Amino acid sequence: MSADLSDLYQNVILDHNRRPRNRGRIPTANRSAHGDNPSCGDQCDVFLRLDGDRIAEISFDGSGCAISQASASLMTTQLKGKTTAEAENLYKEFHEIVTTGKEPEEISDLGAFAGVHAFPARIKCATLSWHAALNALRGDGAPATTESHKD
Amino acid sequence: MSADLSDLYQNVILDHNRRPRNRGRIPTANRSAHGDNPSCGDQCDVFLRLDGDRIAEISFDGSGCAISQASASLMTTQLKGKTTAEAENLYKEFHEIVTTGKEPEEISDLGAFAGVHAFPARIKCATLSWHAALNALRGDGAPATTESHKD
Amino acid sequence: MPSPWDNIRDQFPILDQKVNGHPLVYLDNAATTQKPLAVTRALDRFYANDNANVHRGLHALSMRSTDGYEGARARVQAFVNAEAPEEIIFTRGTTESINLVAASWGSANLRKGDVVLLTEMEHHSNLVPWQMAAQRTGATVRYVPVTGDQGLLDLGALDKLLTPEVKLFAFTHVSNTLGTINPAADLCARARKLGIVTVVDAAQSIGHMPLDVRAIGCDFLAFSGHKMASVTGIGVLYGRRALLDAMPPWQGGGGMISSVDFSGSRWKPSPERFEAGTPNFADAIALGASCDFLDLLGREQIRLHDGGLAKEARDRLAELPGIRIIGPDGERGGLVSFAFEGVHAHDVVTFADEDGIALRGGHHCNQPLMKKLGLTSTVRASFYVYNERREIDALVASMARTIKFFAG
Amino acid sequence: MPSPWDNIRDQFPILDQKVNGHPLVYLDNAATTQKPLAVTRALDRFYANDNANVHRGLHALSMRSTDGYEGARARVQAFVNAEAPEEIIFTRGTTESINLVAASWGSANLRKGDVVLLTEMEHHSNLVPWQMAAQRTGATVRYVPVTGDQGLLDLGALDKLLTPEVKLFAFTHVSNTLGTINPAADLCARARKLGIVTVVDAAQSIGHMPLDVRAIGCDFLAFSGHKMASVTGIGVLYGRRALLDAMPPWQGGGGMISSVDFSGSRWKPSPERFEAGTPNFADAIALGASCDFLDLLGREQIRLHDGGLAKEARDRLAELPGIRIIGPDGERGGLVSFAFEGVHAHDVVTFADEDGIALRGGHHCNQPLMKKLGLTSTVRASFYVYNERREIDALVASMARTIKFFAG
Ligand SMILES: Cc1ncc(COP(=O)(O)O)c(C=O)c1O
Ligand SMILES: Cc1ncc(COP(=O)(O)O)c(C=O)c1O
Repeated sequence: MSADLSDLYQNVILDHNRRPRNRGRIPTANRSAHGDNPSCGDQCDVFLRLDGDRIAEISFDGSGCAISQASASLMTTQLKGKTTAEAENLYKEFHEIVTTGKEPEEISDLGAFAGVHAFPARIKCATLSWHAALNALRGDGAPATTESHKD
Repeated sequence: MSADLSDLYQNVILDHNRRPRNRGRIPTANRSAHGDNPSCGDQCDVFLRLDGDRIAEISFDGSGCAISQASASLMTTQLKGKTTAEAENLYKEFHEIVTTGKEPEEISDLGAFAGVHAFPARIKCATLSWHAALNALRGDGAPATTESHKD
Repeated sequence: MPSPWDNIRDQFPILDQKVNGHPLVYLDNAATTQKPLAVTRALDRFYANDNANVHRGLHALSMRSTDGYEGARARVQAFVNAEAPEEIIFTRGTTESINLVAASWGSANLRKGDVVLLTEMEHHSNLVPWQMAAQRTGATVRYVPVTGDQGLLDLGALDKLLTPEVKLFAFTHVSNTLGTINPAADLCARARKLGIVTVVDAAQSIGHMPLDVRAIGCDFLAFSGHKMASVTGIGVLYGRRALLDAMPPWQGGGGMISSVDFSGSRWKPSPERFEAGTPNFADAIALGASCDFLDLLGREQIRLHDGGLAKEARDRLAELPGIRIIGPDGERGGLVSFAFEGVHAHDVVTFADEDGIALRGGHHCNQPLMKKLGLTSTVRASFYVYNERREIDALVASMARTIKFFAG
Repeated sequence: MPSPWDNIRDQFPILDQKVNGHPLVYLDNAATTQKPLAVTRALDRFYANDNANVHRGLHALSMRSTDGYEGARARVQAFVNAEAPEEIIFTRGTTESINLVAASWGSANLRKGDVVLLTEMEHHSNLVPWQMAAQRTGATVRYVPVTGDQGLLDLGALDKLLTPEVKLFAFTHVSNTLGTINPAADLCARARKLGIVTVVDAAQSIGHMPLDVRAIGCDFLAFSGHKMASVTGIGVLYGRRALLDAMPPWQGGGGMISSVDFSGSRWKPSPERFEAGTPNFADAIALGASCDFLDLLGREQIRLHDGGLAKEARDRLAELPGIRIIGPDGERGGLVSFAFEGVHAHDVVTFADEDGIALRGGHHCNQPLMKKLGLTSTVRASFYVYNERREIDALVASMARTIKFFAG
C-alpha cells in the first residue's frame, strides 16, 4: 500500500470504522440535524443533548465510506462535554487538518485525518458529520449538505 | 467570372431579375398561395385565375435573390395557359434541371436554370415560387415552405 | 485479413498511461467511454478545414459545415435505422433528449389524471424529468417493479400497470446499475397495443449492441455520444416524425422559427423546430465518425465482447468472500455491479485506483433502486471495446486485496 | 519582445487555404469564429490524457476531469469577474442560456399583467424565448425602439417604457446586425433603480472587448464559446447567486438532485441545479483555454483591432455607389452590415464566395428589425483577431465587381 493510502486509512480510522462509538439515536436528544453528501450518497444524522451550552450527550447514525463513518464516530468522542464555542473551534482545527495535512498542535486523534488532504474528493466525507453537528448545535435544524459549502 | 458562376447567372436569369414579368397581384385571381424560405427570408406570393382546369392568368410578388425572382418571373410565363397536370409535369422537369443540371428535352428558357445544380444551397431559391404555384393550383392554400420538402 | 480489433488499443492513446505506478485499467465505461483517434481526428480535421456556422450560409465553408452536419444526421439515421433524417434531433445527451420529450410532448399531452409509467430501474435522467412533468401537468408517475437482486422487470405486474390512464411508458434499454437488458421490442409492443407512447433510454445500449428503432417499435429513443466512443456535448433524440411534427417547440431562438415579428413566431418543422440556436455541429460530425468506427468493429461483435467480459468478471468476482452481485445471472450488458459486506463502495474504488483501476462506486444516479435493494451504493465495473481479459485479472486481484485489508 | 499578435495567423491553420482559387478571407466571425491551435490542442490533450466523467468519481482520471471542469468554471468566473464560481452555469450557448432564464426565472416570477422589456434589435435567441415565456405566463413583451439606420436605442423612450409592470429587461450588448454597442452599465443601472431584473446577451461582445459583469451590474449574462475563439457546443449563463439559488431547476436528471425517491426529488444549489446530465466538460475545458488565449492577446487590444477594421471597412464601403450602410457612424463592434440598391444580399454573398471571401447575407436572425428598416436582408462582414487590412481591400474590390455586374 502506498504511503498516501496508508495515511488515509490509518489504524485510528479503521478502528472507528469497524467499531463505531456512539452510534444510534439517543432517546434524550434535544437537538438533531441531518447531513448528506449528494454526490456520494453518504448520509449522517447527529443527535445531541445540550445541557445549557454544553454537549452532555452526542451520537450519530448514517451510512458512508470508512472515512465518513470513522470521522463521525471520532467526532462524537471529541465533542462530548464541549461548549458550542469549543466545538466550533475544534471544527476549525479539524478542517485545517483535513484540507492542509497539518498535524494538530496538541496530540489528538484528530491527527489521524491528516492523510485526507491528499485525497481532495474525500474531504467532504470527513467533514459531513461535523457540519451536521454544528447545524444541530446552532439549532437551525437545517439539513447540512456538502454541496453548498465547498468542503 | 468562373464558368460555374456565369452558368448560375445566365442572361435569361439576369433579364428576368431586372425586368420581372407578371409581377404584382392580379385583381381577378381566384387562387393564391404564399411561399417562404425561412432560412433565407425569401418570400413569394403567387396569384392565379383558374378557368376550369386551365391557368388563365398568373402573377407573383415577393422578394429574394436574383435566382428566386427570375425563377418566379419565368415560371409565370411558362405556366400561363397550362392545365394543372401540365403544370405539375413542367415542375417535375424544372426540378430535374435544377437538381441535376440536365438540359430540358425541348429547347426552353427553363434550361437557363441548369447552372443552379452546382450551387445546392440555391436550389431552394429556384423552386420556391413553383411550390407556391402548385399549392395555389391544388387549392389547399397552405403556405409553401422550402423547409418541409427538401428542395 | 487484418481485423479492426487487432490493434484496437492503438486507437485509444489515453489507455497507454500509468496511474499510481500501474498500467491504467479503465473500467468506468458506463460513465463515459474513451474516444478513438478516428473520432478526435475527425473533429480536428473539421476545425482545421471546414469550420463555419451551419445553415443560412452561402459561402464555401458554411456549405461544407452544413453538409457535414446534415451528413452526420443522415449517418445517425442509418445507425438506428430511422425512417427519415428529420427524426434525428441533436441534443447535448440523453438527459437533454428526455427533458425535451417530457417538456414538449408532456406539456401538450399530459393532463390531470394521466399516468406516466416508468420502471424502478430508471436512471435519474429518465425519472426526474417525468416527476417534473407530472408536477406541472397534474399527472401521476407509476413504476414497474424490479424483482430483487436479479434485477429483472416484473412483466406480470407490467400488464396490470398498463391501464387506460397510462399515456406514456418510458424505460431503459439496459440498466446502468443492474446490467439488465430489457426486452424493448416486447415492452413497446404491449404499450402500442393500448396506444401508449413509448420512450426508450438507450444510453447504455447504443454503443454496445445492434439497435434498430423500427425493430424496437418505440416512439422516442434517447442516447449520448460520450457513451458510444464519441465526444462529450452531443447526443440524440430519435422521434417518430408524426409525433415530432405535432409537438410544440421547447427552446426558442435562431434557426427554429420560420418567421418572427414583434408579436409572435411561426415554427419550422422537425428537426429545426427542436434545435434552437447554433447547434453543436462539430461534435455532431464527430458522432458520425463514431458510428463509422462502431460499425467497422461490428455491433454484434461489440455486444459479444462487452457482454462476455462482464459475464466473465461476474463469474470470477462471485468467488470472492462477502460479495453480493446485483443483476441477472443470464445475459447482461457490458457491466457488473456488486457490494461487499462491511466495506463501502467508495473505499473499494479508492483502493482500486491505487492499483490503476478506474471503477465507479455510488448510487449510479439510481437512488430509488438502491433503496429498494437495501443498499446505499455499489461498485461497478463496466467494459468497452478496448478492454481485455487480463484487466479482469487485475480487477479481481485488487478486490481480493481490498477485502483482505478491511477484514483486518 | 515578441507579441502574441505577431504570428497570430499561424494559430489558425484553417485560414491557410484557397477557396475558389483565392486565399480564404473569412469575414463571417459574427456567425462563428475560428479556433486557435491553443484551444483545439487543449481539447486533444484532454481526450488523450484525462477524459472521464466528472463528479462522483473517485479514480484518478475522474478527479482530473473534475478538476479540469471546475477549473474552467473558475477561469470563466475570472474572465467575466463574477463573484463566485457558482454563478457560472455551463450551457450549449447563448440561446440555451437565455432559454434557461426565460423558463426557470420566468416561470417562477412572471404573472399575467407583467411586462418583459426587450429592444427592437434583439437576435431571435433573445426574443423568441421571451415571447414563449410571455405566452405561458400571460405576461406581455414590449420593445425599446431603435432609431433608424444609425441603429441606436431610443434612450428617451426607454425611461417611459420602464414602468412598474416591467419585471425583466433583456437586451443585447452588441447588435449582431447593426454593430451598435449598447451602454450596458447605464441600461442596467436604470433598470436596477426600479428593481427590474436585467439579462444581457453578450454573444457579440464577450470575444471582442473587456467585459465585467460587476461593472455592468447585470443580473444575468449569456454568451457562446464558438463566437469567442472556442469550440461549438459550449456556452455560459452567468447569474447573480441570490437569484440563481431562488430559481427552480429547468431540466431534470443526474447530477442536479440532492436526493430522489419514487415520489419526488430535492435539488442541489447552483450551478449543479442547472446542469442536469453529463455536462459538456471537454468543451468547457476548451473554453477555459480560449479565455487564456484572448487574455494573452489583450481584450482591449482586440476591441481596438476588431472595431478598427469594422470602422475602416465601413468608411471604404461607403464610397461604393448604391450602398446603404446600417448601424452607427461612431464606435461600433467588429462588424458592418450593408445593402445594395437592386442587388440582393444572397447574390452578393455568392459573388464574394467566388473571390474566396466568406460573408453572411440575410436577416441575421433579426427579422423584426429588418422589417422596421424596410429591408429583407443585408450583407454582413465581421472581423476577428486574425483579420488584416488587406482583407478589407479584397472585400471592397469584390463588392465593386458585384455591383458592376448587376448594374449590367
Ligand atoms: C446577438 C446574438 N445573440 C444570440 C446569438 C445566439 O447564439 P448561439 O446561436 O450561439 O446560441 C447570436 C449568434 O447567433 C447573436 O449574434
Ligand atoms: C441508463 C442511463 N440513462 C441516462 C443517462 C444520462 O446520460 P447523460 O448523462 O449523458 O445525459 C445515463 C448515464 O449517465 C445512463 O446510464
